[in-house]
Amino acid sequence: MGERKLIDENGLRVDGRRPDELRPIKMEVGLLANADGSAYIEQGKSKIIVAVYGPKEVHPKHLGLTGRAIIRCRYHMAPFSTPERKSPAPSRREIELSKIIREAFEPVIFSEYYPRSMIDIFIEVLQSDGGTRCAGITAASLALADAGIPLRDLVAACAVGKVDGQLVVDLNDVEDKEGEADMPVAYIPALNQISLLQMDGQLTEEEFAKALEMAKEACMKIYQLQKQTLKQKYVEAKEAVEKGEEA
Amino acid sequence: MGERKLIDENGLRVDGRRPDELRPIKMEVGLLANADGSAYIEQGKSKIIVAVYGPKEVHPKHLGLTGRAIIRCRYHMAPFSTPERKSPAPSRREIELSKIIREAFEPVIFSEYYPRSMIDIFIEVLQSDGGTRCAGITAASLALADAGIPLRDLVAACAVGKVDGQLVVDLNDVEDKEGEADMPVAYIPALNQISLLQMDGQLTEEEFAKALEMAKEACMKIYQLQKQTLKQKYVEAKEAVEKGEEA
Amino acid sequence: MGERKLIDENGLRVDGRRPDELRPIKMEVGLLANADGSAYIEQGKSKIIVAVYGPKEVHPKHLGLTGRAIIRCRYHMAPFSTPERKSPAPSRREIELSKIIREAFEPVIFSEYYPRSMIDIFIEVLQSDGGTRCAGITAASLALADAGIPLRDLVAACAVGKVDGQLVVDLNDVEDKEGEADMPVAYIPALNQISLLQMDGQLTEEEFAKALEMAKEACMKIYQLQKQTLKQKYVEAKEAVEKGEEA
Amino acid sequence: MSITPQTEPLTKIKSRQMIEFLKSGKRLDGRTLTQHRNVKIEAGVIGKAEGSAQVTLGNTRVLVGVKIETGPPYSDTPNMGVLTVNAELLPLAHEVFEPGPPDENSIELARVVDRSIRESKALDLESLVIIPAKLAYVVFVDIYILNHDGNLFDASEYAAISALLNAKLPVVKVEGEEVKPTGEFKELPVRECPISVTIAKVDEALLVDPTLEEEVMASAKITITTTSTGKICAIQKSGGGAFTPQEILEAQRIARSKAEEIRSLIPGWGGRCG
Amino acid sequence: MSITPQTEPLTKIKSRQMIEFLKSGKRLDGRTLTQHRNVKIEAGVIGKAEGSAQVTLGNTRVLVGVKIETGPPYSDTPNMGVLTVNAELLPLAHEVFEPGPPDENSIELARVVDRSIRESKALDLESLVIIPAKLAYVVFVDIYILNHDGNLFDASEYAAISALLNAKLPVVKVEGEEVKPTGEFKELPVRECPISVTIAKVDEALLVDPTLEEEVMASAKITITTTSTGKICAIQKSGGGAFTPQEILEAQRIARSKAEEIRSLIPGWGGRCG
Amino acid sequence: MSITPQTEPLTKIKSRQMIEFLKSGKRLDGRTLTQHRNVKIEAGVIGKAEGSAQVTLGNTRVLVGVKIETGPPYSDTPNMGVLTVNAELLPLAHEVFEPGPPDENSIELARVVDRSIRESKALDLESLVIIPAKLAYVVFVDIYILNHDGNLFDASEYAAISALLNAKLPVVKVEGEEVKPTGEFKELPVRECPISVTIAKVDEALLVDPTLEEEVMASAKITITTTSTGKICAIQKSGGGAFTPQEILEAQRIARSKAEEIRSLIPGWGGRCG
Repeated sequence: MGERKLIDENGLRVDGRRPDELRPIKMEVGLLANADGSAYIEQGKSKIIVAVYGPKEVHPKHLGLTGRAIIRCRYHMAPFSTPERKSPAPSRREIELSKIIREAFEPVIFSEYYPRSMIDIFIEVLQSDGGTRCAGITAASLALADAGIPLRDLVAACAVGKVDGQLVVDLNDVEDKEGEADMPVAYIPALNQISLLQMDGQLTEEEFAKALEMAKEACMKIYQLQKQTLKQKYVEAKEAVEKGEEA
Repeated sequence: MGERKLIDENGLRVDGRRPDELRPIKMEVGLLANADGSAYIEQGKSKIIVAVYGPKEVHPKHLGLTGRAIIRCRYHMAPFSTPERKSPAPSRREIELSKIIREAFEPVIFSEYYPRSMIDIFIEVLQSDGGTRCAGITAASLALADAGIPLRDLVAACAVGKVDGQLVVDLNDVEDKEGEADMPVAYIPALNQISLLQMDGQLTEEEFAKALEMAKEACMKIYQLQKQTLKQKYVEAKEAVEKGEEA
Repeated sequence: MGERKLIDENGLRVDGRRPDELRPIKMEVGLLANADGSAYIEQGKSKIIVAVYGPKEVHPKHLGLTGRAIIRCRYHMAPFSTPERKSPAPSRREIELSKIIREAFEPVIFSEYYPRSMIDIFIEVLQSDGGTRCAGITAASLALADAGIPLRDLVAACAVGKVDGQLVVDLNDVEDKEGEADMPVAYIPALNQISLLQMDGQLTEEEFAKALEMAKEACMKIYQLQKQTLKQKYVEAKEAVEKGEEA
Repeated sequence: MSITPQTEPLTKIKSRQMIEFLKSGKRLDGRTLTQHRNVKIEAGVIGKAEGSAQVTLGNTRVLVGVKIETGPPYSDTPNMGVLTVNAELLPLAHEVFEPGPPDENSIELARVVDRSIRESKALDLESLVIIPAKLAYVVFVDIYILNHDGNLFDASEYAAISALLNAKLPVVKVEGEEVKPTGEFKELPVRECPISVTIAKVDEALLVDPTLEEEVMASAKITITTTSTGKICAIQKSGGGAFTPQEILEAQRIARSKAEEIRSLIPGWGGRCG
Repeated sequence: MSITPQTEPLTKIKSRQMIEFLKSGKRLDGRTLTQHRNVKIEAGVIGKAEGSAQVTLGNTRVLVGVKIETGPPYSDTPNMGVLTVNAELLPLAHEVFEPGPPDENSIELARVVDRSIRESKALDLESLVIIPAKLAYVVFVDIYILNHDGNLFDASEYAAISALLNAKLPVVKVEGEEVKPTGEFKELPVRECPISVTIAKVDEALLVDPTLEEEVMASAKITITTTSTGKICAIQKSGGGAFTPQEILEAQRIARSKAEEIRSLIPGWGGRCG
Repeated sequence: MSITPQTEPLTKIKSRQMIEFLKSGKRLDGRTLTQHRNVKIEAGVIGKAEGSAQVTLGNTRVLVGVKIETGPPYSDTPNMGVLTVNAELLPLAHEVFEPGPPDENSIELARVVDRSIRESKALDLESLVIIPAKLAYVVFVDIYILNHDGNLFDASEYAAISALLNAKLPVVKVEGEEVKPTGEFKELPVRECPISVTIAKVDEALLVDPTLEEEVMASAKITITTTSTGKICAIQKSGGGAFTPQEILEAQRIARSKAEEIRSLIPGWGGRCG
């Protein structure tokens, strides 16, 4: 679509990245006082905060399920997160993404441990610069872990796309809008399974296979960062406890 | 209102009908697999499909009535059924018609047989060319019968109106919009009762009495078609069973 | 804001009142047949009708509170009450005022006498000319008393404001819109407490203290009228009973 | 979706009593079958609205306000003003009315009143266009139910036509793209005085102007609107019962004669039509 | 907010039977794993709509109507017509569907069909602008689910593309500020025929065109849309399970080959592309 | 309709403890009665918004974003820009907050902040009109509550004024009927720095900047906003209790002096007024 060149003569992208290079990522957990678990992610200029509440009793009770916890998920964009102000009422896009993000977590949460309960995942996009559903999933995994919800594994997510005929990972907003294809993927490393997959644009069979491979690799890098963040948090917490005991 | 002549020199209407002539009518029952009963009607260019579900338990329970089944009814027009696209959200007109159509069926359904239950009637106008509330009632009667709901009788419905100063039955869209009066009537032959009656436009006392008589006659013709359709269905079903037994 | 002079050379206001003078007030109780209590007030050109229902059982039951009655309150403006037609859907202003009016009554109603019950206060502004939240509170007190709801005291309400640099009571619409400050106050004489207080515009510390004093005095005048109205009603009721006994 | 309503029935004693009374042609409140309750109509009660009227039919109390603004005409009637009728079943009026957006009952009420006015051509909409396809008067008729004791259709219709007859049209002038009020007013062009009469069927009897108790007992109601020249211009059967054709013809005769009585009470109509 | 749905599970007998059948490569209705149900497509069923088509996939039945109007283009695409896809899960179609505004399931359905059309560039939106930034054709695709027996995504997509291929564009002329229909019609510029194929995963098996019973048993579904030139233009994984990368590649191969079959059934496509 | 809320009370032990502490002039978190919690204000946290600021008051955390667009002015203020304040009590922030349209609490919050800004004339709306009656700047102030531990009114007000002071106005030029961004920015005309101070009444004591636990125990709250010149420009009493006139005068004195302290922490105000 776009007439702008998205890959330069050195094979670098508009923000100077190589095709398989992620944007700078910053992760933080446990920053919200009320939530049972919380996390914050900055991926490029995208900024997302996530809170998890639960497991807790379902109200009203008849909405609960006898054999498992229900998961509730909301993906929501702040009115000031986008170039034009976004109405705070949920758009059709936000409603669809809330559904597929919830579905991306269904396979990893041990929901069968908590019958008649519910687990809430609230994802708020504070600044949007492409890839927010994936970054939201990445952060929500951290928030679930921070809440102590038993998980089969973390979910790591990243998009792969095609710009100027070339496959690239972790598209920013310009690449998403002006590129030729965008394919968000959520991956569960321990299960070797993909729990979210969407695509728009156009890819050949060969490109698709390669894109899937690249997405997996990008997700694995993000997965390492997730684990590192949780470990760091654990170390900090342990140090705080020990410091407390010393005092 | 209209300046177009709606009755020609031979006393025939815009579509060539005599004043007391119905449009061609096609009826079908049992065409939807999930519904407990269903019917389809084409009356002129109007096309309507109806499904009936029930009697079934009311959810949530406190909405049920102790002495009878509740009837729920929705008259709804497809967005593509009208010259200008209609929003799928129910209009004030659809809300009013849903109410008076439900009320047209209250006297014929043996609702006292099914306490704490509900019976759903869903009428979808797929193409609209006038007379859809009446044709909807005619088809809904068939769907109720197809669902095996005990009825005091079928309800047959037809409008009478006035165009170019003359009383005519079963108005099409042009006659409805440009005519001088429109009076939809739902009639229950076995009870000799009228369970829906509306009117707009202007009629003298004499015209009104005559219109009521014409409506009754038109409804009786439709009633014959309804009974024929149900009988045909019964024969087909019987043949199918016998054929099955032979095989 | 306004360029119009709101106080003339004789110190009189646009409608000829002195700064501390209330508009003509007319009160009536018990005018609605279905409500448990009702009242009507005209204060200047503002006309408001109030109905009270309850105490009655809460539906659905789980919304009730174990230790007290809940109070429900709606402040609503008729579409024809304002210069431009107002949509009947509640505006943000009406939602806020419903809340603070409810809160103005919480301290006077002996809600602890009626656990799991609710008391409804419905305020309808039929014609608006300023001061409707205060006049609505004044009338709602009468309607509560008329319904026989046990009260610690009546609530009397009146605004004080600043026009042309001068503090005045009971602003009409022009004074409210073109004046420099508006401060509605609801006062409970028996408790010497203020249960509603809002302010917009600008006041110095001294003006504020004086305004509060003026508001209290204006409320006391309204309180006398409220008591007089209830007494009159009681006398009328007694006379009606006695007359009935004589007959 | 319309759902069979939950209605609190009358006590057995009361319903038996009503039936017995009806057998001897009487009603619980002493009226004959074809008698209206006391009708009181006051026009101009809301001075700041362009038009208004309050009607009481016994304990039923309805206020109608008319507001007149300017706006674009509907695209399918570019040469006509716009009439919008809305009804609010206020929680003030009965404990079963809950606040919220209009439900099927208030929508039906508004549409029945709308059809009475529109089909009788009471309001001369053609004269309310200012610039064809661009600008027209928009007449809002807002029905406010203050106390509900039955027969809301008729009380609202009487209040609506009275409020329209009472209404002043703010004269505007158009300068370039702007519409400005001149500060002058003229009469709203009301050419007819449609009168609806509602008749309920209780145990074979046809009752004019039913109370709420009678409506609860009724199997069905029929509302028939006639013009000053005796034409029928709107009918609405409502409620979950049915009428024989004979009953409908009888109801029509009753409605026609009662409408004459009521029409003489409408303030402003006498002078207007004379 | 999305909430884990309450789904009525199959009976134990039925689910055991389905699994056993699948182990020998068969399905309860006798199909092979990659076989579609009987596909029937009728175009032009709603003569008054600009375009229409009805699709049945076994007992699943979907009607799509296309309406074409004129209106302003979106401000970020001033040189393009407007495509709007909407889906109604009618209460007629299944007893779990309740009337009301679109829920997440109907929104997802509409958006999946929308992406198939949009991303394949099936509709030449650039040719549907009348006056850039001011006036364009607005193409409404309304999906009406009449009976739900599984695989609504595909049935809707086949009906949508068939209805677009069937649609006539009403030619308008612009005079001054007014848009007038000329009464003439031309073909809607449809340049591609995207075909989606949905594959459900039940106990390790990949099933094409799942019935509702199979969807209830499935851990997840994937819908893959391909163009006539063999490009993938849209994918949607849905449902609360997951696929291995190998399963996804396999599903993609199946979808690609099945799409060819289905495309040959789309009325109006053969002539269009030839 | 407003309904008495269901509030989870504090445990008996905790409430007894709070009361005892208050008797000796102390609070559970160690503060004096008139002491704020730790106040932290960061401006410019959302670089893509025209203005933004995050405020923490202890554990209460609020983010405000300012977006500036162009649109028509209100018809009754044709010579003024438009200010719109909206608040979202995000489900993220407390488990009692449910997703959905704004309820009375978020509407009250938004309106209280709106009045602080509007009545102090902080934003020079007259300078934000582009073409009178046609085009003006529309300033959206969106309040996003991230964690709720009491005193949302003040945290939101501090974040709102800080975000406005932080905001850049995108300069536009008008060519014929089109509005085009020039790509340049200037300072948003903010002329005042209103500061609200909320005081809760718990068992006769007046507490500045209440925590959520203190709010639950409080009979009522009062929020008083003052300008940099010491004028009172907005008051809101909220909660189901009442104040004596003496308490209100006392609260007003406290609010006035605490506002000075807070105003010195507002980023961008010092330079602006100097």
